[in-house]
Amino acid sequence: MTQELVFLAFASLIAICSMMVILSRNAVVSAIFLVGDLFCLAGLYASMEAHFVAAIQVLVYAGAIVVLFMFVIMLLNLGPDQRKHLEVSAPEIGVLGLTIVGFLVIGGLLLLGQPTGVTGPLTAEAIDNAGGNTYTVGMVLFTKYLWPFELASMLILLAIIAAIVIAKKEHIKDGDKRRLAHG
Amino acid sequence: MGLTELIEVLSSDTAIQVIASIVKILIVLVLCLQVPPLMVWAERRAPAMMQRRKGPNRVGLFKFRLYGLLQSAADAVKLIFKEEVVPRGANKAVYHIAPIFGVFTAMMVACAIPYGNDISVFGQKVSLSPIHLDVGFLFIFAISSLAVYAVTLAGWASNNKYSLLGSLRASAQMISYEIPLGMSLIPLVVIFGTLDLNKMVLAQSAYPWSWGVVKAPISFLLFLVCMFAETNRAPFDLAEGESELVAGFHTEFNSAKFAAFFLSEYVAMFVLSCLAATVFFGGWQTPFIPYETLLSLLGGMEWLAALAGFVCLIVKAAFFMWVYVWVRWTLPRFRYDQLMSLGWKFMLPVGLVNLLVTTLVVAFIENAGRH
Amino acid sequence: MNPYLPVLIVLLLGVGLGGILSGLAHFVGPRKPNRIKEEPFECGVPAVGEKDKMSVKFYLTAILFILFDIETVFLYLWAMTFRDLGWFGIAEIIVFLVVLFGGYIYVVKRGALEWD
Amino acid sequence: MVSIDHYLVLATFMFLCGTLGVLFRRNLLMVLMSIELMLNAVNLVFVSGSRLLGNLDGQVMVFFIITVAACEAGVGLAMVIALFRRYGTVDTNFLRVLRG
Amino acid sequence: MLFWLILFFPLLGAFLNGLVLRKASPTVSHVLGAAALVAAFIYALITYLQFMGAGGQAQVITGIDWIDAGTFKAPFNFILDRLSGMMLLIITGIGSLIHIYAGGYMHEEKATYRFFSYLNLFVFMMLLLVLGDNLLVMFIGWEGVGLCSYLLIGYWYEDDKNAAAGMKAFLVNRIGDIGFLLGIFLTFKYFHTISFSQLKDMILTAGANLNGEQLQAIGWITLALFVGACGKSAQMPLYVWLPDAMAGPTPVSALIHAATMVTAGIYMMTRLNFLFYLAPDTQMVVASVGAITALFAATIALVQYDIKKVLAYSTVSQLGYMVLGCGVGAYSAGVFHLFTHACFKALLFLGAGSVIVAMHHKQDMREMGGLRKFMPVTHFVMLIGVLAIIGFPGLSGFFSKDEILWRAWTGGDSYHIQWGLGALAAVCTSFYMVRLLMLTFYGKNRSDHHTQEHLHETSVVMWGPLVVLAILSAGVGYLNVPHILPFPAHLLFENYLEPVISIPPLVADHWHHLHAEYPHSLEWAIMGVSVIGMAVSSIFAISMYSDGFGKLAQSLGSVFKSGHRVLSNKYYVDEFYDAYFVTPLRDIAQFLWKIVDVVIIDGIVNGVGQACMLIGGLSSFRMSGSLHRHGMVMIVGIVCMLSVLFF
Repeated sequence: MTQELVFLAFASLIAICSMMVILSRNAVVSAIFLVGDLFCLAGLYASMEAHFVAAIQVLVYAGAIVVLFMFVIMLLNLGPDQRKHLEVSAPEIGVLGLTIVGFLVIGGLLLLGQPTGVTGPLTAEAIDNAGGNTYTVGMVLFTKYLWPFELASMLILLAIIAAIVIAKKEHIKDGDKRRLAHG
Repeated sequence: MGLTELIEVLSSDTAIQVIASIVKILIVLVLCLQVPPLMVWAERRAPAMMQRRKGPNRVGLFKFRLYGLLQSAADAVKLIFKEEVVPRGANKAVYHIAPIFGVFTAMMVACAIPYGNDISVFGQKVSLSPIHLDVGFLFIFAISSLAVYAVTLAGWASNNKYSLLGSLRASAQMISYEIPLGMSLIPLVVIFGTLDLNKMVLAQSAYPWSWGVVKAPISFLLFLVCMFAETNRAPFDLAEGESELVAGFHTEFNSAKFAAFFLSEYVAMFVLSCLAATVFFGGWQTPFIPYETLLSLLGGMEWLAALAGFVCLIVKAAFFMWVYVWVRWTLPRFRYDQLMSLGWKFMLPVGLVNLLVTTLVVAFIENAGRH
Repeated sequence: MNPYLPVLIVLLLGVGLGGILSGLAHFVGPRKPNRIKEEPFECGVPAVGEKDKMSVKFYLTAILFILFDIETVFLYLWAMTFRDLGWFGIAEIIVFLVVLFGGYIYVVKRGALEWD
Repeated sequence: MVSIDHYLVLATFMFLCGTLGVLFRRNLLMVLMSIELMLNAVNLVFVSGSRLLGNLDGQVMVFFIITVAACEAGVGLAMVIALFRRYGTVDTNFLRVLRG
Repeated sequence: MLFWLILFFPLLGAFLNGLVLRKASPTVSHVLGAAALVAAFIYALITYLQFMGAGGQAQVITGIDWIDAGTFKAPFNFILDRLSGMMLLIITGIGSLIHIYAGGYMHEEKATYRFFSYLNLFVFMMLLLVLGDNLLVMFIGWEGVGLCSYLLIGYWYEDDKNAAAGMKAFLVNRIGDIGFLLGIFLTFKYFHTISFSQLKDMILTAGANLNGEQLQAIGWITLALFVGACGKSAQMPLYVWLPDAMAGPTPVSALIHAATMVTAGIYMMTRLNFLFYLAPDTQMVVASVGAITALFAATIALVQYDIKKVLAYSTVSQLGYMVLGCGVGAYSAGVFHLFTHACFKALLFLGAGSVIVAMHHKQDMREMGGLRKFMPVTHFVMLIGVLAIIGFPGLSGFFSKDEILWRAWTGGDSYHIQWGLGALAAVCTSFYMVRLLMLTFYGKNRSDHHTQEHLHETSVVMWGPLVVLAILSAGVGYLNVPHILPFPAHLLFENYLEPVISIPPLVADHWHHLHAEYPHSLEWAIMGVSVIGMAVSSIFAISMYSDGFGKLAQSLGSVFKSGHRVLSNKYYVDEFYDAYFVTPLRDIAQFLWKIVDVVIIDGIVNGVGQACMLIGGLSSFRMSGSLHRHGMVMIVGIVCMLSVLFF
């Protein structure tokens, strides 16, 4: 009962926030809704006993990645979108319809196909007995996922280098500005 | 529903826990609301003391002046009843939300501090930190990393370039020092092997030589510096830099909204002080008197022991609050480039090396102990 | 009782408190707006120029923050398990740190942390 | 009882929102945010799957996805900044370098 | 675990020298390179002692999975047994000495980081080759050492000749490698495994159950593998690269082209001895090739003037002995000769290097002479080296070479010819080695005035390793003393290798002579023949070259003018290859390049490209460049695909 209440509350919040993210005209407002979205997701994770992932979700996603978005929005200092409403052309309406229908179909199929309910050894109680969620996730990460873990460091290294190389170009030639493409 | 049934429902295990947690939360919230007035008072009296002047001492209740303690209360009332001026061109919605971010993050983190050892209420074990999670440590970091939104959004929403610059500076500073802050506490996790703050306090015991500050002194120093930087306090208060940026990100905020920022800043300071006390100075442990001894001295009354622990923690935290004030009136302000290079080029590598050295020492000691 | 219940309660109370503080003046304080009062505050000098574009340094700081933040998270996870992983775990994390430290050195060498 | 279907449907909805954002928002920043939405939908599936199947691999995957998302956001936003400097806009209506 | 450190240190040295310390001074790269090897040697020694202390049973060390595709498995597993343990010590031990020496030899070079990086990498690859538990890991090492050899031969690549020599070594080795690869493929096809330990178990336990097809396959497998060995170990007809490989720095010649890499073929055959025993026909081929190579190279060496060329041909000839040893089934004798040869040939090369340094990089013996006065230490160690290689009784070469010849003789009537060739080669060996010694160190000095002034003994960094090697060359022979000689312990080495050498029961009859008893008189006789031959030809050489090119030498040269010319031109083998293989191949390549590639293939490729451009240009009006249009098309595609998947 409580579980369902929690799920319904978070799910509806997530649904609303997700829609607001893509609907609000102002990027900052979108980002705020994204934070709300992430926070509610963390709540859902917590209700599924994934404590560590919930904490990371808030710490890294809401506390770092969206901050980066905020910084860029402020850096570029964009106003809200100028258009009053979305300009959608005829073929785009077709695609929109197709996409929505496609997702509805997929959603329906998901509801129809019952999962096989294979139950692995690590139930919530087993995890608590083994030393808590964080500890167990850590053990899995550092043993079974040893190579992906080390590769993650390479990925981060590359991202650092790429971000600096791309963003830190100081001089822009005038000629480049003239090549500004018009739609 | 009759009275007996109500009592029955209320005395069920879950109900006790829920009621207890609501009571705890309310206590902590009230406590937090007391922090800013007291600190404002301290921040006025302390420099007065240092500069051999009197400071505010007039406002009092009837004939009792209370060393001007009620000046803060008067300020608070004044702030609430002032007119609110929303600058033109501001993004209204965001302008109204920004202070909320500050307040709720500060409150939430304050609730995650263990204020005492577990006590029994009607046969139920009740933890004395309102929010008691296995991942308490990470919870504190996660929530406090949201505090940066208050600053960023406030600066952006005011439609004032100085505010925006101030908020960018402040948030860049906060996020920059979040890394060394985290880095400085990892050695403690390595040493105590837990992310649960109360377990960490228990592991430190009542004797100062087993406290975190003795086991990881470098961590403590790093943490101390980060404490100042994270709260934008002197000597790292250049995000407010009156002479260049008017007052930083909250230039355009006044009346109760300004009070909200005020509140959240001081609560954040309080929380960091509590965290320092908890992680490095034994938290609620009474120095030299182990909890069991204390309990037997007090005739087995757990709540008295808990109260003693609570007082100990508050005293320790108060010391750090005093350090905040002390440093503010002692050290000059940093330059922004100095601030950034201190954080990235000094604290971060030192934190890493500290972590590695601590790890190796712990590993060697434990290996030696095993054989 | 679910340990996250207090989190929800605090969240509600905190947001409520913030909301009250944020909205209080709206109801309690006087409201006499005028043009001059609503000008953005610039020390009495008329506002000049558009909003400046901010330095890209802020962005670089933020991206570095993200990446090192993740590193910290990995470290927390490792600090929890290091007793059971033993020397193997230490070797693992040292490799991880060495790689990231390479990135750090690149950042410093590239001058991305110079504020001048 | 909340079954995995609930989570899957919620995730599908999030993913749909993300997809629509990518397709119909003209602001590159919004496009990137929509991508974050899609990633989060996937994360939700992973966590609920991890709970259903009773192993932690799903949670570890989320961990890696967050790492990847961080890198993606960093590099993607750097590219947005570079584009903005070069063309003075982040509106995809005006960024049609690949035009035939 | 210590074992991994042995592999790790050379790799680390190569990495640091090659990638990190490119700007470091030569001293730094030398110290680093040598230190890596010494460390590896120490760990190898410890590992070896532990291994032998535990009884010396073969053990497989499990590494990481590499290829795991269906039934084909090639993990990075390593085998540590008596054979690879011994090779481990030779490689790291002699490698260390040569690394130390190389610092002195190369100290005038500027960019030695490259040199030491390659050298360290070579050692790593060699260790892979030796330690690998399956043919594929061995093949990696095999190719790796080939690569390092190529890089080091062409170390002074500014000179076209050196670069060409490197290329030649690489290309000739390719021919052998094709054989080796074929062998691997065939092995997997017929035995479904390429792991040495599994293969051995299979052959030895199920030996009797091998069907005819498999037995026949073994013949082809061993032949293919032997082609590989011919390439790497410079046997007829693929030996031509080795003499040219002397273009590289002398330490390289010593380490790669004398002591270690070229013995890879012998090592491989010994590792797979159970297969080779099953294929008597292949063994016959092996023995014949070995014997012919031994004599062939020895005759060429008789008339060379370049000091390193003489040593190069002598190496080819000695490798022929080892191959002969393997061919007659006496693997332990072959490996023992490998061991002693590694010692004395490294010594000879390094000594020659010392001479070359003193002579300001002149290698022609006609300009030397009388160096004994100037370089007493070098002279002394070279003397020991020469005595060892010619089989002077009591020194190492005597024991190892004699063992091979003895086994060849007792191999049965069919092997008597091989014995004869080998014995003749031994006679030649004594002649040209003594000739080398006489021309270099005795008689009058024939160098020009300038060189003469600067003649001096080289530094301790160089002669230190020489002394160590000299002691080894003199002493290691006593590890395998035959029964007939009075000595406290006989045939230690053969007993040591006993667990590695295993004759499958199926062919035990065929190889019975390996364990048969022979009259001592026969053994005395065979030994006597060698010693007398050696003595006679040595005395002959001394009398001919006691003072440079004396009258006797000149008159002999003019009498056998045509023979001398043929020998000086190395039997015109290079010219033969050039005319019948290289030129036609080049013509075909020219045809392929000019006609097939440029006209036909490029035409097709460019045509396709142009057609695409044309079609693209025609259809590009549909390309709006809009990100969203692209995204939409993608989504439509995904939705279609998912629908197909679901229904």
